[in-house]
Amino acid sequence: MAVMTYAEAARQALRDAMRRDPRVVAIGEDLGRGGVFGQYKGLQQEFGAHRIIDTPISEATIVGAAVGMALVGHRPVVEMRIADFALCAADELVNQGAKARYMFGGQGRVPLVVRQPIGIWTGFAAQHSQSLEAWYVHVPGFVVVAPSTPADNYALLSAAIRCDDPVIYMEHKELWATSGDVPDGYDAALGKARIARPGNDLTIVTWSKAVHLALEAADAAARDGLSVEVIDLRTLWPWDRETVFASVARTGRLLVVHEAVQAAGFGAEIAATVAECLDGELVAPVRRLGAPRIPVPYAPPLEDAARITAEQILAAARQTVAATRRRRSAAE
Amino acid sequence: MAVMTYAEAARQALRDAMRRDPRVVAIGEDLGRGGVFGQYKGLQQEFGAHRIIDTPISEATIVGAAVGMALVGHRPVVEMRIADFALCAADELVNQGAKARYMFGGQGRVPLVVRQPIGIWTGFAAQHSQSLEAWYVHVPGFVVVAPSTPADNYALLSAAIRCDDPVIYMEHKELWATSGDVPDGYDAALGKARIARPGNDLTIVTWSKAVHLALEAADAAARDGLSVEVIDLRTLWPWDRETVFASVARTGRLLVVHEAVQAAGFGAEIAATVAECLDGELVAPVRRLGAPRIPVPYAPPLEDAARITAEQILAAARQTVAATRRRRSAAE
Amino acid sequence: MERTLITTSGASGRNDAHVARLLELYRTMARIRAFEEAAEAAVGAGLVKGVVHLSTGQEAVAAGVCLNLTRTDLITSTHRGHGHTLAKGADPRSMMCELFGRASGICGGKGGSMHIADFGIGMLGANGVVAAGIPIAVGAAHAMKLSGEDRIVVCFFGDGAINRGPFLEGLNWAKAYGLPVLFVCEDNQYSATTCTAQVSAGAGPLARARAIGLDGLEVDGNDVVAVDRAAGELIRRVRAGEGPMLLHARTYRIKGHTSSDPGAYRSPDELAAQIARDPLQRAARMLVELGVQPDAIQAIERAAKDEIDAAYAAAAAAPWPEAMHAFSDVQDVGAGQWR
Amino acid sequence: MERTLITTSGASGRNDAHVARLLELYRTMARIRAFEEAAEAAVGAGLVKGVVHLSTGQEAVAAGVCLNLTRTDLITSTHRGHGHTLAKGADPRSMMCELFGRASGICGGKGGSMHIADFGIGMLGANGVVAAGIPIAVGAAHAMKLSGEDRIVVCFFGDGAINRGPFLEGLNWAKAYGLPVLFVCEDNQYSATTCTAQVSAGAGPLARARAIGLDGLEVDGNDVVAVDRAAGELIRRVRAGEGPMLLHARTYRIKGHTSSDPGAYRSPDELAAQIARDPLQRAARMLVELGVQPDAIQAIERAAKDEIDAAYAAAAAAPWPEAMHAFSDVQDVGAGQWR
Ligand SMILES: Cc1ncc(C[n+]2csc(CCOP(=O)(O)OP(=O)(O)O)c2C)c(N)n1
Ligand SMILES: Cc1ncc(C[n+]2csc(CCOP(=O)(O)OP(=O)(O)O)c2C)c(N)n1
Ligand SMILES: [Mg+2]
Ligand SMILES: [Mg+2]
Repeated sequence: MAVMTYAEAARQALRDAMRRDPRVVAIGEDLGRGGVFGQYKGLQQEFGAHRIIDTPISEATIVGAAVGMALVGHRPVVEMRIADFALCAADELVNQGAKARYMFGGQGRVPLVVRQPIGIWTGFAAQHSQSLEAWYVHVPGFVVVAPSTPADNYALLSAAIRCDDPVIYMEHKELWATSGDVPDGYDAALGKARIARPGNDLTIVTWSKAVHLALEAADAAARDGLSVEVIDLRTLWPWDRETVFASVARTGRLLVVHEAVQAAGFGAEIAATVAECLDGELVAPVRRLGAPRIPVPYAPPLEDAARITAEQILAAARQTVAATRRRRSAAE
Repeated sequence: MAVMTYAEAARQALRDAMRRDPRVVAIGEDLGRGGVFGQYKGLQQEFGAHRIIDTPISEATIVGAAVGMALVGHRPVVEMRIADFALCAADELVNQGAKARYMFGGQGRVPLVVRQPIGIWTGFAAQHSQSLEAWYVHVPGFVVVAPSTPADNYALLSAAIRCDDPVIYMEHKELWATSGDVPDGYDAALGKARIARPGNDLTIVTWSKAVHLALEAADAAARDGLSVEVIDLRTLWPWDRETVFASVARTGRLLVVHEAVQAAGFGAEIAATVAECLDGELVAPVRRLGAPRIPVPYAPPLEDAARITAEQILAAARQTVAATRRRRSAAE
Repeated sequence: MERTLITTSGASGRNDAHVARLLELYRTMARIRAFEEAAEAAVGAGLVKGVVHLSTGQEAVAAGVCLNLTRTDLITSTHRGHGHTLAKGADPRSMMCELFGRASGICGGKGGSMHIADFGIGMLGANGVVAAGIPIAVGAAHAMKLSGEDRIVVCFFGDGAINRGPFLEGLNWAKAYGLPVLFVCEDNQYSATTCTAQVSAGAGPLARARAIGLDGLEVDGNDVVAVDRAAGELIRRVRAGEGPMLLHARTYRIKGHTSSDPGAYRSPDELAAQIARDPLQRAARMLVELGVQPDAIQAIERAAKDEIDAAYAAAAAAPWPEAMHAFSDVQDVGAGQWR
Repeated sequence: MERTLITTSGASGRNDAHVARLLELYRTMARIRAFEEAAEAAVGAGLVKGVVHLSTGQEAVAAGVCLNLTRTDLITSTHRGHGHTLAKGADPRSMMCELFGRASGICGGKGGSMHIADFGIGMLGANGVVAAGIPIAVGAAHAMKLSGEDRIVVCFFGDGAINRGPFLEGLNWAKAYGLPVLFVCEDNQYSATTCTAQVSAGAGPLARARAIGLDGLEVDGNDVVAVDRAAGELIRRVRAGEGPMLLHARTYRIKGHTSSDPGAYRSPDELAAQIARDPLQRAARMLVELGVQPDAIQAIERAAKDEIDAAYAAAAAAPWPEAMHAFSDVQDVGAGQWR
């Protein structure tokens, strides 16, 4: 293909899916005008208003109706506009979409993609900036995806639309305009991580926009002679233990980085799992870096306090490597 | 006071608070008839329908209206009936209740208690059995409480109603009928854990109904000469690091147990924090035991697969103690 | 607002088709009644562990509406869904097995009473969340319209559900897109232990629907012939592409909210008056007036009872699901990763 | 349904009180207009980093409603809330500082345009979630009723909000408990880039309100005298304990949905026709007809502009908040435990 933006890649993925499969429809507010971030531009012109469906401001019914469509064989792609608004549809997502197949003993499937743009986007404040991926990982039934590059946004959105499970698909608002190569035939499977940068001394596991910050930090670390491996997890559930474990077994050190609030964030799951399963391979304690537990404030100097930065990642990486593990024996 | 059930203790706490403070009101469905679990029995008779408010089935507005009441100085106690139904009010809880004070620069306070009965209750299946405490811990602004005994239900509900922050208050459906002593003057502060059973070889951190299972497991372990300390966390945010850290520093071993789905459950937060901060004190890897990532099924033999049991806790405790820590040196 | 409460005028026409139809309606009601009584007994006997919401007394709504549907039409239901499911054509044995939590249950024992579904006969699920079936029904109807199928959707919900947001959103959505869905508000006057009128403002579901541009009818929901007629009329219009409609059926639940609720918040007088309106007795009287022999009516009841007794016995004897089935049908991607 | 669209009949009475009131309304509108233009300029100049929703063209609704409120009455607002906030009595300088994200902002820079609140004058918050102010307003009104205060609540929301669940739930709640709240649907015909009529079924907000038992009025929302009169009438009734009411004000937003939206989905003809209905120009014409000198009108405009220019200058010069303030006012229990 070509160099394209994250938004264009997503648009292309949806377009290709809609051309391939007439059961794919997109549902959300203002899609006909291209969507808030241009990620639907031109699609209503191509597919018509019956397949690129402009809706009332009715998040609960956008999701609930999509569950109904999915149960009878359609493949809806739902746009939540901003992840925070998906809270208006939490029952429909969690109690209906995620559980329908199971409760009904496998009689129905819910091949639904719920796009929830996450993340801080300068000046959008507390009700438009949340990253709630950990919530959806905690809910049985969901696949949870958070791509960081145009190529992955193309490949993973394509895979999500093909997937017969409900997928929570979280694009990052500050990535829409980033661009990158989307190679012809590029593919990415749900559940597979990507080694964004190989390294030997420390494994950083991260996803979404934080991948780019981690890469920046890794570059800076390299200048100090510190070799950092950056794993872009891409799919948060199921997460790619194999890739993460293999990396940590090699580097002996793990730092998990995410933009979401650290407390009860998904980083805790990875850190706890690695601490439990790979204890013998670790040469330093596992470590996490996520946002402080504050709502996202508006003013730039305040907002900065809610962001994680490449500098913080670098500092955490250095501290992880510096940490020597004091050993206490069982007999002590 | 006296021996009373978990439901009676809660009712007494609310009654005492309402007698003390005319700004306290309770809002929810069917409260006038005593509530689904009898936890409001007799209160409408004492305080009238204007203070024990029977509502339409409008969860979003039950919570949203309570936020409005709180912002102008009332102290609403909201009943969600079953934690799963609170998903119908997720926007009102998370985007409004938890953030209002912050977004408005401290102009308003939201002294709101949201009661969300959690947990598996035989035969109630996927839409009436969730334990979503991890979600609320992840949201800045909330205090999160999950009492395990009548005494704590009395003391902590009292404290929650006195608290000026929004409190997510999670009672367990299978505890309502349990009884215990509520000593006169018994007090419990938000944010303070309780050592439910002292021990030396292993620390179990747990809360809500799982406390009782852990105590059962600890008793069984004691018969094998294994001394298990059981910490009832009680408040999940802010959680009592001091008590947990002191215990783990002594025992060298941590097992976190909860009924909620293990993946991205709150146990991950505790395990990850301990692994990160107390690595040098640990003689065994941190360990978690939570439910498998499946919706709660209906039939008893299936439902059992979604429960954690005293046997599983005992097995996990034994394995934790048996685990020797293989040490890899940084130089390896 | 013009008055649209439809009632039958009694034994107006003696034609055979009418009798045959009423017999069919009666048979369905008798099967539902027998099912509910058996379910109640099973709870009492400790054979059903979960919560069960009985539709005893509300049979005419399910029967009268569903007789107007084809097998491929779709319905969504509520926590009080046994009647709708049976009337739509589900097998009572699979349903009873589900209540008993057995492997042969229609959902393999995973759902129980509140989550019974039977996709084979277009029953897209009971629901444990009040009003949650509304958007699902609307979405299914949206899909029917998109794919040009002539199947329609019937969406059942209670009087309490009209105070939840999805009622507004779903009706608006259905009307905005002109979808083939009939909303049926099964108004039994109560939302759990609360008299709905105390917390429900305005003139009711039909007025609310009209404000959103939907047409509809109000009907005596204990008069099965009236329900059949009103539903038939609305379903004909929905099928003809006139868009969504709403049927407000006034009925009453004779039992408590759940199988463990004695319903003591209703006065004995109120209950007695309502029992006198029992839809089965009324239909039986009509049948007699139409010349049907009491024997024939009793035979229907006996057949229904026999069928349900057999379902009960089969359920009681049926094997439990294997624990491992708790781990199937969660999701395909990541299956096996339980922790 | 009877026709309730109220319009002023032009220069009907020349009395001084009327002129004085219209001058007051005009002053409020002029201040809102000046504020919105300054906010727009500030976005253009890169001084405001967040999203800003301008109410340019909708000033008559805010002015006409709020002039009927006392300082202790309460309001809730929306993402498009500058006008309501100013009309209720907030200080434009603190508001502008908030838009600029400065420490002296009314929320200390934590909220921005979408979360402006001023509890001191009864403004309980703008809201970034459509319709989310409705339950909050209803709850505040419930509290007023419980404590026997005579303060009332006005709840502003857009035409798009009537398709979200809280609209139904909130109106039903307010009516069921007889609460002192006036719902004001500020209908500018658009929900972001979507023409609301395309996705909104039925006869509109007033019909929906009536179906829930609320009374109300529909008004030309660009005619400030008509808004004042209609709101005054409804507020009088709400204050008298007649329960909740709804005012449907038809207006138009002259600018795009956000400060970065050119609004190109509206035809130039449509826009021109609407600009001709500009509420300030119409009010100015009325004032002239009532004998007010053009000079006096211009003086009001100049004073408004001066006041807002000063607010702008002050905001541009104001210090940023210290980063540590990001950590205050989260919660008391657990304060300091950030990770
Ligand atoms: C969102 C939600 N809130 C509360 C409940 C608890 N609940 C179950 S049934 C019921 C009453 C429903 O009343 P109605 O809709 O009239 O149906 P009915 O039970 O009378 O058939 C309630 C409150 C629920 N299941 N879902
Ligand atoms: C629940 C929710 N969904 C979507 C949005 C995004 N959004 C912000 S304003 C708006 C349009 C609102 O239209 P209307 O209510 O008519 O108010 P107006 O903007 O016209 O003043 C939308 C869709 C939101 N803020 N909240
Ligand atoms: Mg009912
Ligand atoms: Mg609008």
